[in-house]
Amino acid sequence: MMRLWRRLRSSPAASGYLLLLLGIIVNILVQGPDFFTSYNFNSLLAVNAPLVLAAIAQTVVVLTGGIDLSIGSNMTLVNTVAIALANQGHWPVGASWAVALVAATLVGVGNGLMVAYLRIPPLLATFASMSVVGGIALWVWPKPGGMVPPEIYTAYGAPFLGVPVAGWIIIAVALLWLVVSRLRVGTYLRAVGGRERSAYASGINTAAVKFFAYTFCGFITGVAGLCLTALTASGDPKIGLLFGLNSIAAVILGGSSLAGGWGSVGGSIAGALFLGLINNIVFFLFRNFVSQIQSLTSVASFYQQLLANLIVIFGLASAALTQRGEAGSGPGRRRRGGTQHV
Amino acid sequence: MLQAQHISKHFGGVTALKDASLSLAPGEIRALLGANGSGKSTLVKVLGGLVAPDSGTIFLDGKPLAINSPSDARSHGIAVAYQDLSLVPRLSVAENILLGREPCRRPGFVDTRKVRSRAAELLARLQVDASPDDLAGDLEPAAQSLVEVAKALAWEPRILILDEVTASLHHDQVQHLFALLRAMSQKGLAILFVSHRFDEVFSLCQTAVVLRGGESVASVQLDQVDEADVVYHMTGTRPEKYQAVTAGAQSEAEREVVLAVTNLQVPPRVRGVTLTARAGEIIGLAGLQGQGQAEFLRAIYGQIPFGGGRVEYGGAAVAFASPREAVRRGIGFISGDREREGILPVRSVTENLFLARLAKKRLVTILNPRLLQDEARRQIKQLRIVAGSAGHPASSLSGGNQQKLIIGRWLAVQPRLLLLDDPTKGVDVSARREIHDLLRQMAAAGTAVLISSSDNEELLAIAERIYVFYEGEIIAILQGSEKTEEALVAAMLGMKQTRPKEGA
Amino acid sequence: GCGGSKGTAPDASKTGQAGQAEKTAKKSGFNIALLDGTNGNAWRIQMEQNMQQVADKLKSQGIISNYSVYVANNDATTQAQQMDQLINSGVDAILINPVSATALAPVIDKAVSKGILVMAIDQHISHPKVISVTTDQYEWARIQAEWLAKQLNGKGDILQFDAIAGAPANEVRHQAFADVLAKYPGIKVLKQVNMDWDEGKAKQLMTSLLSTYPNFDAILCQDGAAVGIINALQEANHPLPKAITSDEWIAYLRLWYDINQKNPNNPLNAIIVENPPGIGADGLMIAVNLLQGKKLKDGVLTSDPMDKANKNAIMIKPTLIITNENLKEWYEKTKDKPDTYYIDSVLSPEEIDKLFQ
Amino acid sequence: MSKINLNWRHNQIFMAGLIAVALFIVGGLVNASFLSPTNIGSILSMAVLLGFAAAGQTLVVIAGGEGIDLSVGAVMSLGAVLAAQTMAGQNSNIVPALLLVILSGATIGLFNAAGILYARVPPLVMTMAMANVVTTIQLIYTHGSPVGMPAPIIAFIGSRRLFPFLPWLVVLGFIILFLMQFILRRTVYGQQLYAIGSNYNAAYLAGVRAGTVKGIAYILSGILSSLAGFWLIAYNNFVFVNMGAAYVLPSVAAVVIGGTSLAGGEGSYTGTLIGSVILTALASLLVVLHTDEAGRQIINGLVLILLLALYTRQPAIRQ
Ligand SMILES: Nc1ncnc2c1ncn2[C@@H]1O[C@H](COP(=O)(O)OP(=O)(O)OP(=O)(O)O)[C@@H](O)[C@H]1O
Ligand SMILES: Nc1ncnc2c1ncn2[C@@H]1O[C@H](COP(=O)(O)OP(=O)(O)OP(=O)(O)O)[C@@H](O)[C@H]1O
Ligand SMILES: [Mg+2]
Ligand SMILES: [Mg+2]
Repeated sequence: MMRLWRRLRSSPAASGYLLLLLGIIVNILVQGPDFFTSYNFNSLLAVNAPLVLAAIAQTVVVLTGGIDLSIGSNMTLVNTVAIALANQGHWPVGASWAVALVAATLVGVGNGLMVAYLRIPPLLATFASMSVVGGIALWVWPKPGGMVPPEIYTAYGAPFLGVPVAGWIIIAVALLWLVVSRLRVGTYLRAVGGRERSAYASGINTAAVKFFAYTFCGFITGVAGLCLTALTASGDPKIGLLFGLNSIAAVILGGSSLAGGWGSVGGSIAGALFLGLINNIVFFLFRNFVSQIQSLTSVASFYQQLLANLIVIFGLASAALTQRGEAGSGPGRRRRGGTQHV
Repeated sequence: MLQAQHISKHFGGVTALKDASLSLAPGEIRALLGANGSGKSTLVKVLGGLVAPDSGTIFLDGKPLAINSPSDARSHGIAVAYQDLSLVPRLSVAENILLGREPCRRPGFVDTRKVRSRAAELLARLQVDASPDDLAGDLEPAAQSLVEVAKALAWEPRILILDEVTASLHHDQVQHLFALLRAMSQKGLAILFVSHRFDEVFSLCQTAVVLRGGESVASVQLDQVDEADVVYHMTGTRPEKYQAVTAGAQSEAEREVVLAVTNLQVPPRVRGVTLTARAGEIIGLAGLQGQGQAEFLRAIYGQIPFGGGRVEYGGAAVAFASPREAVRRGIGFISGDREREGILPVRSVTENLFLARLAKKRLVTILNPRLLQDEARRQIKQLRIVAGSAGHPASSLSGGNQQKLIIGRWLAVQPRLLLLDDPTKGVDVSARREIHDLLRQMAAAGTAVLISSSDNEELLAIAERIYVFYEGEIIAILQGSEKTEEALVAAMLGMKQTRPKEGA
Repeated sequence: GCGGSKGTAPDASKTGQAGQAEKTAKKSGFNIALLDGTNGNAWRIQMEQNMQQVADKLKSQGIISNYSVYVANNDATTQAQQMDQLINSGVDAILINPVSATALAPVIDKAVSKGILVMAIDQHISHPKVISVTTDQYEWARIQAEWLAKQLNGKGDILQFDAIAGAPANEVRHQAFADVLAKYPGIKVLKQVNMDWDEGKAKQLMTSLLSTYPNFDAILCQDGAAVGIINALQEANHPLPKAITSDEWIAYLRLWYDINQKNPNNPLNAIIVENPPGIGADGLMIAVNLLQGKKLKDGVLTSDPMDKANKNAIMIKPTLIITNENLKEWYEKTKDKPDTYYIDSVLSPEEIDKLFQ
Repeated sequence: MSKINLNWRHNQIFMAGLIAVALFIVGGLVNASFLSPTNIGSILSMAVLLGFAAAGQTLVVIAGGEGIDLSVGAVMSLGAVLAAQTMAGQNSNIVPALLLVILSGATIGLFNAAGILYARVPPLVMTMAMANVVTTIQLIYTHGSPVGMPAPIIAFIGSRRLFPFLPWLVVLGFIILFLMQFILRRTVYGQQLYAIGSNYNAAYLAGVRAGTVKGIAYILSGILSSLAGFWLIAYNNFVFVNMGAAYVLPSVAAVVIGGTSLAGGEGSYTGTLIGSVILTALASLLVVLHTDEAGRQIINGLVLILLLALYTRQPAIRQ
């Protein structure tokens, strides 16, 4: 037990798992036994899969010390391209979705070129591409509409072998990451994020590694965009707006360091699910308890947001504090023996 | 086997190398010598592929060799252990050692077990006090240096380049490393060795190339020259017979006690240290790496809390909660880890010089930049800091000059007590002498100086009294005639032939 | 019948909702929830407050037992999650002011199949089984554009300020503007820009436009843009347009009134057409009637211009129109309201009754 | 020749200035009236607003440690709301309004600082979460309907001009520029801010109250952003919720385009103001281009990429 705890604490994902656990417990408290219904699981996973996948994508670039603000726009682009081709271009759904996935990967390629080869700071490069990609999405599909065949969206939310399809998609992408992280490039991603100069001096083609990270991020963002499309069953040029910043929050909640080189996809998945659970907790708290309080009802909707935001801050703070003393950044680093560089 | 000819390199306006040449034969151990900033590291980086030379050619086995990236260099059998290290702090030691060279199972999949075992093997060979699973950033500097060497060795190179890897190593570690290097060179490995410690250079290397101002000015057989000759090549002048500035002529008893430490405990490293420092004294702290010297200094300075014991400063018991409090009370601190704890790399020389002085002022104080500039210029002249101008960023200075800058920082506030944690790490002979002079000057002006060093020669030369640390305690106090190299080394290794006189 | 309309558009009152209401068979004690996409602006807050008042009244009459509000912070997936949770927690009706006009379709399917009444308010939802109660945005924009064209006698150069590209209401209005202007070939749109429902941005846009397009005759704009536009023009000492449109923001009404007070001989020629936040309360009352089993009259349901395939919209035509003729009257009427208030109107019980058989 | 190295930082400001001028010239080519004094004045006053929003941002970015403040927009909005309500159109209320605005900004900055220093939350996410909280508080406080308006004097400064090309707001901008540069270059605080941004540990060990200096940067950022909100209602002459929301990411862009390194330790407010002029001129230029919203966003992004590729490129590792 102690050993497990110590191992957990030395892993970047610790905070993510702990928060998720805490979130689940609180959720059970406010929601009651309904939490355990399969309907609830299916629904939670289906709704939150896009954010979970976006968080995985974000983790890959955060590991290299980068950041991708364009994930939201990119998901929108996937959504609009998939819908536009199928509904306006009358392409087969499979083909249009494949093209959308390619488009997302190309956005990743563009970001990769800017960050790795033009060496523009990632925050700025992806801020600029956010504008370009958002503009293209608006051009592709200027207003909400279109639809996805019902088979797809019912299948997306339905269980398969006890796990909802959305869950399987997360599992598949997580497995894909597991494969990548076992490859050399998996270590190189962390090496580049940990200290780019050292990685380069060790003979690693750091530019190629970063390029790979953004491209891979683009691809996973594409999958996230397709999940979003399956979830919403329609096209909307503003649909992805919030995924960029939310995915960053999920990654931090999951214990990764924005400085790079330290983080885990597992933690990010947990972080994203925690964000999803917050919505649920707040929902049931207000549905089951607060709505009974007469004096509060007229302003309830404000306090829902306030509460959700405060929980997020609490989560961020505890995520940061869990990392304290471990090999995180900042002054609290533990050193083995010798000079204590506080 | 390896020949570098007429290499030049400019960084913006700075000439790091001009027409430097070097050759290396199989089985040869050659030293690359030069003052701080003479271009040694730059030449090493050119060979390692980290720096693209402006001109010049490199030949390997007589054929011209294009080194366009570190991986080019490595694929040709050139491996480098860098002065500023090439470790990734948050990768494990094993991952670091085999970074870029991971053994793979099926195509592309890293064989983590093999990575660990290869790393463990190398760690054992170098006798590094670290496990393959530790994070590199958690290691002490000496272990990091050795991991850096292990990392170079992992490439099984034909040419091994070591850039000041011994700077933070202790005597015994250095001896072990040298034994290994000699054995490998006998099997045909060519080694290029960079160090500022002449004893090491003379004991390990057969030949040496000396750089001065980026130019290779001499190539010598080390058994045919002496230290003075080498210094002549490095600086262009013969070292003058060296006049120590003597501290105040007062007898010990007359000098006021500045610092009195009784039974100080800083778990887990310091386990009861008692020590007294008087105004005008220079006191040395010796010991192998990690015997508690650093923690001792930092605990006094308020950077880390101490667990037990008593620190009296200026007659009153103190326990500073932060360096700031110590600074306000007239204490200064200089770390040998310039990059992490010393300079402000992108700020100007002036700003670096006045950092400590401004730290004592209130935040709302208004500055007169003219005045600061003028005074900075005066100080630069006085300290003989080589800098483009007072406005140049500190990162444009060479290592030795950066360290002088930091000493100047404290000179400007004239502390009553100055603590130095291995301050001349990687500083060349002449700069080191100048730094010693500065410390003597400060002592003469009444400052009590407490200096820990990994360099025994330095301590013997500068300290009036040397406290030897062993496993967190003082095992010996050397002064006067007891202050000999042999006594010091023996005490450092834990042989109690000199009883501590104080404390107890 | 489909109120005489041709075509095969499915009629929401037949396909789902009406039948559902019969099943419920209860007349009171309804459990109703509102999913608001955001409460981040004055209009929405006023809408929520109106609905709360109606709900409180209905509660005291025992007609509804529970009324709760959930906001989604402009996140369509959060709204889907809230809806999904509501489905299982025993609500009779869900009113939605959607984040996205289309994104909720799968959860709406689920809700409807469970017999829950789903109704969109303010913004249309393109779903055959959802009745949308909205202000007739097309009509709103049409009135404005027609008025503007008339003021210009069908000839002139205009600037057009839209809101956020891609937002449903914006797209309907944009369409209506375009349809009307197509009838007046003499009117030329010099420049169309998007002010993103940000009054500050409207001002900056107008400022930027002035250098290149100083010679325009009139301005066609949505919502609060007019305040920023007028401000920008006044600061640049640029003559005010021959005509300008807007909605019923009190801040603007007062600005307009002040301008007229200062230049009685040359009043600002403007029009306000209402887009009342009360639409939410209308929706709530209609929903309660549907739950009680009442049936909509033939012809009440029409097709939203964004969703021609369905006949699922109750579009309340804007009736309040303010021009220079009745400006003073409305200025006096709203004297005690804050600047950001919107002149409101809610359908009376009689008007609601008129919608039902 | 070593001047080149020394002036690298200044070069970036110089480059930014050149680009700003180039944008105006392009604007003039597209349409000659783009260069009319009035239009230049208009662009400058909009740029000054962005510059105010980016003032606090400049400080926290210089402070280093991944410093960034994404709560700028929310704090501006709150400042605007409080300013309008307190001033209520009366000159006599200016001082209380200013005090309240400063106090509220400082409070939020304090919370940011606490989260960053004590809970050690990375600034990016800490300030992002804080922005959400502040926005909600603003809504709860106003119920979406903020009241009041700027005092006549303030509105005058915010929207009138000394000369056609010189709005009063720009004069104010110069004063703020002077103050900011004074704080950064001529006070102990400014020097220490650069010091902790350049090397936090070194500054701490030299006796600098590193945590305090950093914390003050976030508090100042709160105050400056709140004051930016104050001038935002002065400029707009009316108040609504979330007025500042659109300024968040542009404020970061302005800081970086102005030559302040995201790594901390260097930068200047002069650069930030020039960066603001570039962004504002670009936006203004896009408005008059013949394209729809989608095209505008695409061109905006592409031009940004071009600008960034021109001179915010990081040095190669291999030198
Ligand atoms: N990246 C760089 N940018 C600018 N100047 C540099 C750079 N690297 C080295 N220099 C300069 O080039 C010169 C040679 O530096 P180098 O590091 O090679 O010296 P060194 O001989 O290794 O000194 P030391 O003994 O202090 O390590 C110095 O003046 C240094 O300031
Ligand atoms: N190396 C660093 N680089 C950048 N920021 C750092 C660094 N180290 C610490 N910080 C920041 O400073 C914060 C506080 O550090 P610390 O607790 O050491 O403050 P402090 O110096 O003790 O301040 P004070 O003495 O005024 O309380 C950390 O959480 C981190 O955000
Ligand atoms: Mg060197
Ligand atoms: Mg502290």
